Amino acid sequence: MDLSLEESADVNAASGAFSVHLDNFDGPFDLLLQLISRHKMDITEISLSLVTDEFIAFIRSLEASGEGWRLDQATEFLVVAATLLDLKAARLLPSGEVDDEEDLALLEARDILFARLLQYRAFKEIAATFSERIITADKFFPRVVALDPTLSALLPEVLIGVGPQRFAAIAERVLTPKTIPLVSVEHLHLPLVSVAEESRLVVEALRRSKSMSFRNLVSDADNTLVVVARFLALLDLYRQGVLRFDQVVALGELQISWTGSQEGDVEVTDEFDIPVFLVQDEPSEGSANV
Amino acid sequence: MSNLEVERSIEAILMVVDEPVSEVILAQVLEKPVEEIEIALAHLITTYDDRGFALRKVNGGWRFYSNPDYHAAVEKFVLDGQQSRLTQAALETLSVIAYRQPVSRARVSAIRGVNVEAVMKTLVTRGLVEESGIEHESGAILYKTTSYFLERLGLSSLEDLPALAPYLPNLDGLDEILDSLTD
Amino acid sequence: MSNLEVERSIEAILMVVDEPVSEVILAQVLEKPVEEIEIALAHLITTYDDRGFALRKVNGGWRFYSNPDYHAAVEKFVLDGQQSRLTQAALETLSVIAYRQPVSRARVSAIRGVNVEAVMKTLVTRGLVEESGIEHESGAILYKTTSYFLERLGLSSLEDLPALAPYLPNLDGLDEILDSLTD
Repeated sequence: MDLSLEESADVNAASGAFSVHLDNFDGPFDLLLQLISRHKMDITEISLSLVTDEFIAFIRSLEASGEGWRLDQATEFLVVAATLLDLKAARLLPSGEVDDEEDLALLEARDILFARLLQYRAFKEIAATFSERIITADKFFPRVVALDPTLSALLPEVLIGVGPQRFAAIAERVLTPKTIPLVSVEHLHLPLVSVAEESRLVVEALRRSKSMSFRNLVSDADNTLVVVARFLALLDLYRQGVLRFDQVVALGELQISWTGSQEGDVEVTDEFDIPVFLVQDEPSEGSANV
Repeated sequence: MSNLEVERSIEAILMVVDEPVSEVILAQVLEKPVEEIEIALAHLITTYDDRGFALRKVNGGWRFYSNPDYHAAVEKFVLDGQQSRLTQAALETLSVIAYRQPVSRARVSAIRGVNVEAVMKTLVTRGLVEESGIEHESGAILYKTTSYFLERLGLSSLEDLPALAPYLPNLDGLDEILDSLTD
Repeated sequence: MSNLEVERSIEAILMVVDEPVSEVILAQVLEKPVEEIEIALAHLITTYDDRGFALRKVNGGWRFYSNPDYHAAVEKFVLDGQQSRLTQAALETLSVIAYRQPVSRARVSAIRGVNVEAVMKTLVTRGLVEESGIEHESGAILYKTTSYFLERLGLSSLEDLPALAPYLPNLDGLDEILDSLTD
């Protein structure tokens, strides 16, 4: 396996694709994904923040080399990384026997995550076969000949079948450039939210009231990003064992109780706060040279 | 009309047509059952095995094509034969639409995990994808592939698309993965 | 390139050309002496003895034709299969030519988003469209509508074509967009 792995890593390095170099894995990103989806590797053993660091370094090196952003790779990385993060979160959450509805719901959620990941991969592979088919089909040249004059003389008078007005309407439709409706992208430019900052606020609030519902904890959040950041902060604090979750019924009120010290510093994660510099007016995927 | 005459007549017709011809039309013109036409076409194909041309069914109709083995020689004659290549992003988006049609842009976006607006626009402009009505609940525009798409892929109909199943693991495999997760 | 490959390459080329091709041109493309091409053509003819098509030299060039023995089937096909009414694709292509004439086939293709080669041939065959000189920069053949087209549409001159909506991009803008697409 080591040999084949190195080989494919080399091939990928040559083609300029993104590779990952971890203690327990060294090779192309796509292979990492394959191993995880075939369960040859445990998702919990992969440091996503390290993979992310490497990816950012990869993008930076492309920038430095003058090649610029590889948007196709960046977007692909983001979708796969987001799914892996989902998976990892699901894997890290405590789970016992599948004997009540909550566990079943959790299992279903994982099922969906895997299905999504696999579906994404399936379409990627199908796209490769499309490409091959088009290349093959382009080598076949059809016989396209005009009808022989002796034969066309046999034809009845041609019937255009529409009047001048209808004919003009057809021309208008055909000559109008084909466009599809635009989608607002304003939501992509929300101010950045720091998980570390939100984490401090969460600790403060919990020390103050000992126990509170998640609903109350995020009641003053003015956008979804803040809600997400506080939730990530809670997961991290839970890992440190300074709080407890209680949820009586599935999808019911999530109650959080502080079990940590009343004073002193609580370790605040910076795992989620890797700075990302967005380039304004970057063309969206594929607009350049499709 | 003997079998041989049916085959020769089909050859004669396909030599003058400017559009692909279906078995049904050939059957009507030659006054033979469609099955007999299908047998004749299948046999004709085998007689061209070692020729510079080939008989193919694309987009529901039959016509003569040059043999792809000799495409280099043909290309010298065909001036605007060069087709521009699709990008990886366009190919992936096209494959989602092909297998999920009719499908809204939002749904394609969800599967691909990225905004597909620009790519969809290109696919529509290139004539590979077209609008196909409105989704009732959401009011979103639905998209499907065109007959030109079939032509470009050399497919006779959408049913000839390769099955998606082999690219997705079977249920047993998925169960195994799920079992290991609950360890 | 072996004798067999020369023959197959000639078959592949002649299967897709519309105009007859001379031995000299075939010799240039295949980089073989003219004598060798002549021998190959002579041999090819004998291999089509019992086919529905034939290879013939007409007007100094070679082309595939239907075998006259099956003329009845071909005639019946032309009369039965061809509709006197234009297809949607033919109508759309005709409308582009009518409003953008004189126009090259490549430009019509770019506007329609699909290959219009076959449809253009039909329009020329049906006498609705004809050649109208050469585009200076590209050397491409330009096409325009015929007086028969006006007659069939019930118009006395091109000026009687209904005006298109003013919001359509003018020719300059459209050209820019099209050029960027066909790069």
